[in-house]
Amino acid sequence: MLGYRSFSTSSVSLKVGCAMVKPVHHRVKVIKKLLSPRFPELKLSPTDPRSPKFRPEITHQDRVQEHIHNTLRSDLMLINYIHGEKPAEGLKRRQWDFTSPYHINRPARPPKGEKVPTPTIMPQSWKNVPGIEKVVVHSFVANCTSDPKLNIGVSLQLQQITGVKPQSVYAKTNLPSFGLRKGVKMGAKVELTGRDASQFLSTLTELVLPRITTFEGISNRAGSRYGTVSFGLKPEDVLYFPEIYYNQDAWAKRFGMDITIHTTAQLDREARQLLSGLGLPFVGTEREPKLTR
Amino acid sequence: MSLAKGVWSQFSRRSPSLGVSSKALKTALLSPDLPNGPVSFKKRSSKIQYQSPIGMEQVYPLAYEMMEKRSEQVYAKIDQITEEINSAEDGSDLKIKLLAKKDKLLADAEKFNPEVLYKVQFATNSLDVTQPVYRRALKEKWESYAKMLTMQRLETLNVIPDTLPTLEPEVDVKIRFAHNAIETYVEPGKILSSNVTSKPPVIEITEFEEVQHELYTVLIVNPDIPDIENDTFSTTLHWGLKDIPLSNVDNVIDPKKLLEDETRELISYLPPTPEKNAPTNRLAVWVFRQNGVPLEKVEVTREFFNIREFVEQNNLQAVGAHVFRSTWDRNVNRVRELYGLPKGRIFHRVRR
Amino acid sequence: MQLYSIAQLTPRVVGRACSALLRNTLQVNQVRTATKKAAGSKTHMQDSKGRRLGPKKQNNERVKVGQILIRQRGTKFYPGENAGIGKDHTIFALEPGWVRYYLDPFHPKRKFIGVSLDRDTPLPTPHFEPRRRRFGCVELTDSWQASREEERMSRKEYIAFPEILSEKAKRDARRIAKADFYKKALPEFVELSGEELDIAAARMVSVEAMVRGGKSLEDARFYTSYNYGYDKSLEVQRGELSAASAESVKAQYTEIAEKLDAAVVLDCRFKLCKSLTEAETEATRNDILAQLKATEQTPLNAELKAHIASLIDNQVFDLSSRVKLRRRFLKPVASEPVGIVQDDKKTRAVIQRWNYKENKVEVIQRSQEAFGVN
Amino acid sequence: MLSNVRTSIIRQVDYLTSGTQLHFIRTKRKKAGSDKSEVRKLVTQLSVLSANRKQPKLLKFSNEDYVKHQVIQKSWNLYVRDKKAEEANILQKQYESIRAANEDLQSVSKELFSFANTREPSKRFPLELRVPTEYPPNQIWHHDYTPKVEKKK
Repeated sequence: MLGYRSFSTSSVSLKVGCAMVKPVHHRVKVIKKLLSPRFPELKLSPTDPRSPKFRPEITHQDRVQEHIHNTLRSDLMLINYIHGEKPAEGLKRRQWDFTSPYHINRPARPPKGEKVPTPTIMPQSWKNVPGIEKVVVHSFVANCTSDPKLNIGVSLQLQQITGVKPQSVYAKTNLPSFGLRKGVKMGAKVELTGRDASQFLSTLTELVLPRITTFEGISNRAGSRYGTVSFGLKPEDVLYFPEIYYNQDAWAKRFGMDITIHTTAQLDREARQLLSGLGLPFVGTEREPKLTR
Repeated sequence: MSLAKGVWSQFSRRSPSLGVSSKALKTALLSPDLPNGPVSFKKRSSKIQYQSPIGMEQVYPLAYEMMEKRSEQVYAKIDQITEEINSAEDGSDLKIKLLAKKDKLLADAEKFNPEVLYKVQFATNSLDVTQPVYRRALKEKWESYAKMLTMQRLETLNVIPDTLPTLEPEVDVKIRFAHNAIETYVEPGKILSSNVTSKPPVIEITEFEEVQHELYTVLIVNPDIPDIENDTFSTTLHWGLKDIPLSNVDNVIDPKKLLEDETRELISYLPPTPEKNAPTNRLAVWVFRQNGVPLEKVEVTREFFNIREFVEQNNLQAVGAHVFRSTWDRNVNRVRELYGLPKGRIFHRVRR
Repeated sequence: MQLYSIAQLTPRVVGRACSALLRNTLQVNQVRTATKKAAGSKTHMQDSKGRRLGPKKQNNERVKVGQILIRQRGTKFYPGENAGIGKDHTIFALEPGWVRYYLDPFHPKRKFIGVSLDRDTPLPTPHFEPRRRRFGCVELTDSWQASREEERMSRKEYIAFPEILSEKAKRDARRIAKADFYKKALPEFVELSGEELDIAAARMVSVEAMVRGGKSLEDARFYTSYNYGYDKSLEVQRGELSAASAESVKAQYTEIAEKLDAAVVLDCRFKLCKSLTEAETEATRNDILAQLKATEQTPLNAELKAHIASLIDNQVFDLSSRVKLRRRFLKPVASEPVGIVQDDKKTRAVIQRWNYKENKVEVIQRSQEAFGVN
Repeated sequence: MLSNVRTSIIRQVDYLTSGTQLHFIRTKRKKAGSDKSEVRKLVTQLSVLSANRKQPKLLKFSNEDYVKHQVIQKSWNLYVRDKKAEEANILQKQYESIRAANEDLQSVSKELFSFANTREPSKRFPLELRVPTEYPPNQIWHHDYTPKVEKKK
């Protein structure tokens, strides 16, 4: 406990020795915030336009989402429908059998041959048709170790392209040979959801990717196995974003970015199918995951 | 141009209290824009300067139409339920369930009627409590403040284990001392001057469900009367009322109501007269619902009153409570004289 | 020379600056601050004396107020019922009684030390039972001591007391003056004998105070009667009055009250007025409205303004209708068609006003009559 | 001794990098205000990033408009909910019908059934499928469009 400084001697004697929550005798939940007369505007719900947290969100039509819902979803369900398919059980953590009293509170063992459990893949039905969850755009700049000012440029570039305020990313590991220390700012990222994500995806498919001469398609092998697809853009490719392209003088220094598209698909195969419907091309051979049904 | 064309414009089967009475306000709420500026603004200049949010004029008629249509559907459902209620047996479980469902639907049907919304938020003084939608609004308001405040005070002042073990509040209890020239509602837990409390209070009991002729018992008990023999405290009954008939509209227990029938007073009012240097007295106001059973041949003692035993014997259901406090002041002696009470004891300033 | 200025920066900043310099493989001027590490010291063989910790009272032991139950580092035990905790986590008794070491189901991981007021009662007290409390105060039996204690005031009260007394005196004087006023004024409206007049005046004082406090006139009348009746029944309770005479006094009061209420009312500005029937009210109202409308076309002057104001301040109008009438008949500027701009420069008056629609200042020229100035 | 100019630049850079690193390089002494362009640029960039300036004004509603807003908001929520339910309903119906069709097929022809239920590897939507855009091209429809036919090797 921190001692606090004061001139009064009584404050020392008033210092409490312990904190105790007294059990109450009723079942009414008392929200102290609502009883206090202070900050009346903070008691309002964020959906209330009088609240400072209110943001008018639905301002435009979301063409990408509409396309997914009107055109893609029913096709996706019908393409992936296999009659009489059974759920493919994922690997789960192994529980102890409690033959010994020491098993109580012992953490469960990881699945056999794996470190982390894998999800159970359910057969396609009308309830689990994939959709876009979010898009993460991430720029890691290695030169930030020597020139920390670059962080500002990276953030600004992401903000200009996506229209969303970026967060900084920090070095996770300590690599003294590269001059990298843990906790140093190394770039920025943005998480796009809803209309921002749709806007970004349509810019990407309509304006940026078609103009990259070297781009053949997203690798069919890129992905997290469970419905997340990612690919990268080089600094010279970033030029084709209209926000950069029409103001090239201001963007002497450009930064590459990694784009990760999170979908609600259960497998990468389904995620790629969904994204192909949005105009993203894929190349290479696709690996089929081994599932035991 | 008025938007109301469906149910919300018809007052033949709906209560007129579901609409606003002011013509200007009605025009403002039922037009796509504000033809004469906002009615709620007083100054002419602010009326002229004000601009509605962009696009509201186009969207609002659509929204209104949609909500009105939904309300129509709910009213159709209500008609169906009313028929079922008519065919159901009186007092059966089914009928009670259906009546509750009907109340809920009636509130749902009107909740997003702009006229009702306006009244609920900006004209709270004159809500018609016979309408389920207004009762629900009052309940939400009570739950968001007064209920929590009362329960917090009952708990922190230890009223709950000291008088009755617990409370599941269902009604809003408000008190005021109306015999004074200036009166306000007493905030739970407030310390009042003994002058203010020298005559009985007026108690308002707000039920949020539909209540026709329910009977109520009210007890004001003080668990802080010194019991010197046992070196502890005893409970005194300051006021007892029984068989008070109340409804949603007629919900005040005041002298007018008590003078109607003198037998309703179980025991006459005794004002709090704390003694000097004794701890502050808490006066807990307990409200019980009798569930339609009148109390007969009830005898109470003022001193050493056991409220738990009384409640158990008479099968009372505690539905609400309030608390105010009283401490010794220069007016106590006068109040004691007024009631012919002996002079209060004076205790040593230091507690041993 | 250059080193000096760097040394003025804080050591932390210098350290960071130096590490940055090292990485950039530029020429670095190393900064050395004036520090000298002190000689090493012996770190073993350190032990303090025993702090005499531990329980000082056992279970079921008798304790007095303030006695220490346990000395501890941290809260190995928590203070239970009738026990307090100090800043060094010492637990002590707050009431005399018997020490109990116990567990509380609401805090399953904590151990408690409490003081039970009885030899046999266990702790903790069941959750929904009333708390067991000791009164502990001693009555002052000596009358001199008791009266001294009763008169004793807190510093705050002592300072405020003269002001309270003077305020009370003023308030009483005001009440008496009010009663005197009513004693003089009431005979104009209602015939009352001397004793009846006193009662009526007292009633009017109370009614006026209540109406000013925010009650309606009906409520104020009711509660005034109620207070009177209540006081009388208290007199009966005290034995100062017999029940029968109390009834007769009450009946007499009711009679006076009815007579009074039928004769007088207080208007919205708390002015004493004659009570009118509905027909009379309606007639007066129509009459005044007709008079007011007659003045509408005439240009205002000071005399007419006073006349209109006196017409409006009538008991038949409530506060809001008075405001409305004032707005209508006592306009500071007459409505536009009256008193259009005149060429005669002597009688012309010019005002500037803000046009909210066009966001600019308008200059308006009107005859002086339009402003009620003559 | 360091000039005032240089220390001021140090402080600014330190502030810009929010204290993570300080760049302190000894260079030739320059005249005051000569090389501030980069710092100025950084300050501009930071000001663009700051949320403070982009905070929109609080909307001010009159009571009537506030009520109208509530009605609009509620009706919009209901509209979205209905739309979702409708879409789910359509999907469910499609699912039910494909299931029933497969049941039939299974009883009619095992071969066709197994053919219908083998998963096509790397099944994709055609690249010609476009998302409808806000600003469609001048030529909306390619009337002479013929899909590419892969040549057999």
